[in-house]
Amino acid sequence: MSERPDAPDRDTLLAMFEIQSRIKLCDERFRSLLTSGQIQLIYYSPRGQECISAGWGVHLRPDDYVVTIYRGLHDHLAKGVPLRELWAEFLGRATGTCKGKGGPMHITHPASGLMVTTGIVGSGIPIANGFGIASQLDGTDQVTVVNFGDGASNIGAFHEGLNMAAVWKLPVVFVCQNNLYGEHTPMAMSTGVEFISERAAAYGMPGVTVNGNDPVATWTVMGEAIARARAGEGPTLVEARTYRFYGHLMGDAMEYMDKDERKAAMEADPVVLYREWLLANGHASEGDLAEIEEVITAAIDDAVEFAMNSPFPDAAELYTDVYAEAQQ
Amino acid sequence: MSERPDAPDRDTLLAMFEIQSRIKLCDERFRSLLTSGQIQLIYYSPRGQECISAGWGVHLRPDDYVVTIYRGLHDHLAKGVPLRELWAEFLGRATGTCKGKGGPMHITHPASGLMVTTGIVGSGIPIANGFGIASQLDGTDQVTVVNFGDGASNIGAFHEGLNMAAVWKLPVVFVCQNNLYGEHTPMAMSTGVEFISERAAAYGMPGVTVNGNDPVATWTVMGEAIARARAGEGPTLVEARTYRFYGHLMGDAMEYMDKDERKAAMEADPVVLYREWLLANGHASEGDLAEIEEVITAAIDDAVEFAMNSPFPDAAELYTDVYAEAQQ
Amino acid sequence: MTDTIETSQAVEHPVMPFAGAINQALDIAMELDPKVYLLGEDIAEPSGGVYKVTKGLSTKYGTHRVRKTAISEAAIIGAAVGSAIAGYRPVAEIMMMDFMAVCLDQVTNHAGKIRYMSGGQTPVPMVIRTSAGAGRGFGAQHSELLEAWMIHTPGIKVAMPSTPADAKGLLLTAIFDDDPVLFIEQMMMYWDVKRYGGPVPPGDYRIPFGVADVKREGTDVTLVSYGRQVHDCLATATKLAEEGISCEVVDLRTLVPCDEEAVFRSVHKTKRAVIVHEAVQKCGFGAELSSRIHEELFSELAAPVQRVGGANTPVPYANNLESDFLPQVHDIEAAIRKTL
Amino acid sequence: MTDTIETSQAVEHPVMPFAGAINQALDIAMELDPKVYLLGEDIAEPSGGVYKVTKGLSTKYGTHRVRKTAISEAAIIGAAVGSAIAGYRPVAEIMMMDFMAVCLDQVTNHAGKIRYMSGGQTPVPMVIRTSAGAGRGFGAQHSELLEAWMIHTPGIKVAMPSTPADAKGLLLTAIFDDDPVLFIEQMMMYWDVKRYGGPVPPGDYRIPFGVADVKREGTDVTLVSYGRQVHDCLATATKLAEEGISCEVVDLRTLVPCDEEAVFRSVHKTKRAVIVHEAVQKCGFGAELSSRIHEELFSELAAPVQRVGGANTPVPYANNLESDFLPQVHDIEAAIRKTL
Ligand SMILES: Cc1ncc(C[n+]2csc(CCOP(=O)(O)OP(=O)(O)O)c2C)c(N)n1
Ligand SMILES: Cc1ncc(C[n+]2csc(CCOP(=O)(O)OP(=O)(O)O)c2C)c(N)n1
Ligand SMILES: [Mg+2]
Ligand SMILES: [Mg+2]
Repeated sequence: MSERPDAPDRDTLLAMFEIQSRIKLCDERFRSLLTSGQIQLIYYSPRGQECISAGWGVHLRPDDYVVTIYRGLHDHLAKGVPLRELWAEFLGRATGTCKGKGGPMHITHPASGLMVTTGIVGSGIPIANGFGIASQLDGTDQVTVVNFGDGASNIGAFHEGLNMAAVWKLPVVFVCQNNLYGEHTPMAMSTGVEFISERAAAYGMPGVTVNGNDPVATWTVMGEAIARARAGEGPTLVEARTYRFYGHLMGDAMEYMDKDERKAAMEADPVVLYREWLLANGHASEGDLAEIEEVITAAIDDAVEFAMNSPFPDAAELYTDVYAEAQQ
Repeated sequence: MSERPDAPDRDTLLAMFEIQSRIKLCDERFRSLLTSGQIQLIYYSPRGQECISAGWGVHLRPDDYVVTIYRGLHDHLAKGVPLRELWAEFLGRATGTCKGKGGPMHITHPASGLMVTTGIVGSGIPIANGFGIASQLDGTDQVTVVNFGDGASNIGAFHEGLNMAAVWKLPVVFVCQNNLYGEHTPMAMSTGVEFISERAAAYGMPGVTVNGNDPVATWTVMGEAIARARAGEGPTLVEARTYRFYGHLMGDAMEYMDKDERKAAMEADPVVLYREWLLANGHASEGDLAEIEEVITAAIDDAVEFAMNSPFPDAAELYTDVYAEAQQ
Repeated sequence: MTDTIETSQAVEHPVMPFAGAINQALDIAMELDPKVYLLGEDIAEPSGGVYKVTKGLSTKYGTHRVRKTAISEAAIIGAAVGSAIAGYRPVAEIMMMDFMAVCLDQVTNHAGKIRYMSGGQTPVPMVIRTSAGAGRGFGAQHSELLEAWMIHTPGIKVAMPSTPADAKGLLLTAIFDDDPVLFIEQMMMYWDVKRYGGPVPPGDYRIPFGVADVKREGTDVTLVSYGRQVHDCLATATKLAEEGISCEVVDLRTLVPCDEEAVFRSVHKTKRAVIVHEAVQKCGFGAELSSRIHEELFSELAAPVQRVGGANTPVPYANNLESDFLPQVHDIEAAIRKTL
Repeated sequence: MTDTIETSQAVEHPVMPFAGAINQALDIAMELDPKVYLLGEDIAEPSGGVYKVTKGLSTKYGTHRVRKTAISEAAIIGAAVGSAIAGYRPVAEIMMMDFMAVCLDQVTNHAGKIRYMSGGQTPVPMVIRTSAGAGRGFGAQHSELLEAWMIHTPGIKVAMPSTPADAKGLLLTAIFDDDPVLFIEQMMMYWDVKRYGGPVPPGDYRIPFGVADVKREGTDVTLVSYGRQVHDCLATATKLAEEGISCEVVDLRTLVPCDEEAVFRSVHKTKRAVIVHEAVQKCGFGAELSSRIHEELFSELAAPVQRVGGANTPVPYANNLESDFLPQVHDIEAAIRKTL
């Protein structure tokens, strides 16, 4: 709980807190509405992984690109996808980011740089390279951050994507959010290495493992990787170690997870600890933080109401957006 | 040209020479018949890579499994695929290993343990694991050797296959025949590492690079990897460095290859150098080696005649072997 | 109803969920033959698969025979191919059918072609079990039916059962068949005993491939279907029976081989046919079947064969759109009326 | 012949090989728009692609715009998808169509669905060029035509030209189209000027998608085809003309969108149709088209629509078997006679 010489300035610290809290509070609202049966959807909770997205979130510019996965709520929020459209999309409404046609697994919001959310494990990685190629050809210093899990590091797309990025020195940061499980399988049962970051060497790429529950350390590592990419020095593989508090998806019995391990992880809730640390070290007063939380809560209230009161998509929408023109 | 303390016994040395010569002479015959227009087929010459297959060939038992690729003639011969059926298959005859239905890219001869030849880069690797699983479940000490190129190390199947083998400690030896090119692309332009063997660490697997043109060193490294697999200690990635004398396939203009590099490689023809070394160090007399070569030449004469005089497959064969039963 | 089904009901076999029948078939196959083993993501205990279809099996047979893998579909199918050639009968699970796209090379270029390319020397007796289908709000990448890809790929057999009994009987046949079989399980049916449960004969119960099952007899129009949509056809038949329209429902059960004779027999009687499947209609299996019926029975048909399939769109997320994407009773009804 | 072709022949454009026309289209597109770039295996100089189709382009436009990749098809298509969303118009090359199976996830689940899943926000304007086809002794894994997979996947357009002029005109349209386009080039046609060469209009010549071309007019039977098999249809038509049988040859040119109206128009006139394609007949595009013709023109047809496609087998290696696998003039002739 002591002060950190490596910590960023107060604004950044509070910006990270804001993102983390937004994720945490949004997640809590989703889970409570799901539990009470007020909404129904397939829900992959990102609870426990907030620090990671906040860690890259505060470094990115609006014109930087982010690619993520089905467990992507934290990444969506960290990149600034607006709450109303996000909630409406989760509930399949016409006012959602994707008019209700994509759903939670496919949130897309180019205006905030959230470019692709994919449901196919690992497949976002090669796509992220495409954004990197575009920035490289455009001669801009935009950066692409692509998020994926530990499990994704075992699929072919990971390998092909990292190799291509390394050979072409693409401005892409590969963020492996290692929550120690891929669905019901502990990482050690499926993966030949102990640290995913060790795999970077197979592509001549720098690889680093960071405690993804330590906001300051994560912020530092993400900052370095993003700066490298922005400077045209090529990609980095960042492995951020963390934990999924609520298993793979809502309703998961979690019988395959170690009870004590989970209990310990939840007791070391990184958002709660970070809040305490901010207070303990005088970066913010209880009032400051409570206000941030209140603003978020109000915004969530508003977003939920907006989404709930939004119409379902018009039946004709089934057939639009398949091709540029009307049906072929 | 001096004696090698690490060399195997004379029988093994001569067995390796026999395999190398068989490959070299077979290849020369193919190329001469192709050049003279007496036969026509897509031909991927393995010339230059003989030592590698000979290196594992002498260690394997008939009941060990081998998987290889379109550039596979050297591997087929090292595993003992008989010349007549091999030639007949290359010429698409009913008497071929596969009744003329597979062709050179798909030589299969279970009787000698040559299980799969694939034309899809990298795809033999996961299949090899299947043989390893079978041996593991059977409780035998059979070993599977799977061969592929440097280019194949960039495709997803390589990654997934090596990870699975490492996690399950499968009795598989992954032999990357690194001839420095994948089709028209030099390895350095496509691959993030300098040595393919460095990739083994990404799976917690031992990886070793050997000069694949040095028969003794290759024999040693293959022996260690095969022994490890046979002892149930798991897989190894062996990178054997070599060179393709005749480019990607017959007719290749090779304008993308460095002329001097190729000239130097051909001047250091590993089969020729090995022959000289055997003589210089008294492992065999000129007569011994000439006799081996003569026997092979006679066998090739016989195989070519057999193949040329064999009938094309019966028209009805188009429809057989699609399913276990007659057409569905 | 066919004899098989009647017989099984006559002795009142216990009603099981669809998933339970599959679990039972796997259990029996593993018991019968030590060469049968399973591999796939999350299939071992304690969870027994994300849909619990393989529950209990790793405890009973050990994790060497119920092998939990990394998320590496190409490695899974490749391993199945190699071990099948080596004499095993692997049953690989691809968690959802859309993921076939990441490993299709192993399925089509290898499992499907190796027997042929080897001149018959190396058969590939393996099963790929995969769950599939829309209706669960999973969106465009977790809802597809892609049997048409595999039907267009010679060398692969395809089964797609509609009832727990058929699932068990066909899966046991699939496992002991000497060719690669794609076995498609529509997820909506797994645990919904009320709508999709049914009696399942005990023991080593097998249903031969290539034998369609007339799930309802009728005289006015033939509904040809497979998988979950057979239930929609039956519902439509019940509805139209009130108006005096008599529908025969032919459940193909396996698509490769396909019991075309049974279809022709029925259409010969009714002179009218409607083909119903969940997959996108365009270039789906319905197209092949419709062509075959026209080719063989052109002069007998009272009306052109009609097709009812998924919309020509990716599967949308929003509930209302997803329903509209799927073929529904009212769509089948409309198609039938076109033939009358 | 259509106006387009007649016009182009009237002014006597230089005869080019099929591959040359594609090279020209790529060159023009890259010249016109800096957002067009190419990626694929071996496509850069000095070799300019294993079939020399991209010869000269990396020298002219630089290796940042003609990007030679590793053997990583999923990475190639994924990179194309991402950069297309970011505003580029990538043209990715998959060396042979059979290799689509290793990257199909990026093609179908991503390129094909992203526009839809994003509610129209992120179009994916990219082209996948791929060479395909049997007849070259390449065996089962290097000879397939798989257009049916993609036609069954909503969201992807499919073009398959039969002449150099069409290849050029359709490829330029494909590159500037706002959807992913699969562009299929039958390798047999690349450099065989004698059989497949033809005049090619200069400059920025474009042919709209969804407009079939009547390559020969006739009155007795309609042959519907695309790609190289159009030439077999024309040869058959010439042969049967000697007997006084008049065949109309409709070249679809694009399969998604498909100019069904043109087909219906022709069949309305001839009352008979034969569909010819190289892909395996079972569940091929011919099945869809045959169903569509029956559905729309049932009462007008004098005979059921016939299909001529590849055998229901993997592509065999032996020369004689490979010929038998392919649809040939005598197969087309036999199918035509069935309709007469
Ligand atoms: C190619 C593919 N295979 C399987 C799945 C099913 N699946 C969805 S999430 C998941 C686990 C992924 O684990 P990880 O990458 O660690 O991410 P996490 O869910 O832990 O965030 C699996 C197997 C899928 N979506 N895509
Ligand atoms: C998946 C796939 N992509 C592309 C090809 C085309 N291709 C055939 S061989 C080859 C080069 C392979 O290089 P390498 O692995 O080094 O083997 P080598 O030919 O040098 O022995 C390529 C790209 C293929 N057969 N399969
Ligand atoms: Mg995980
Ligand atoms: Mg090579």
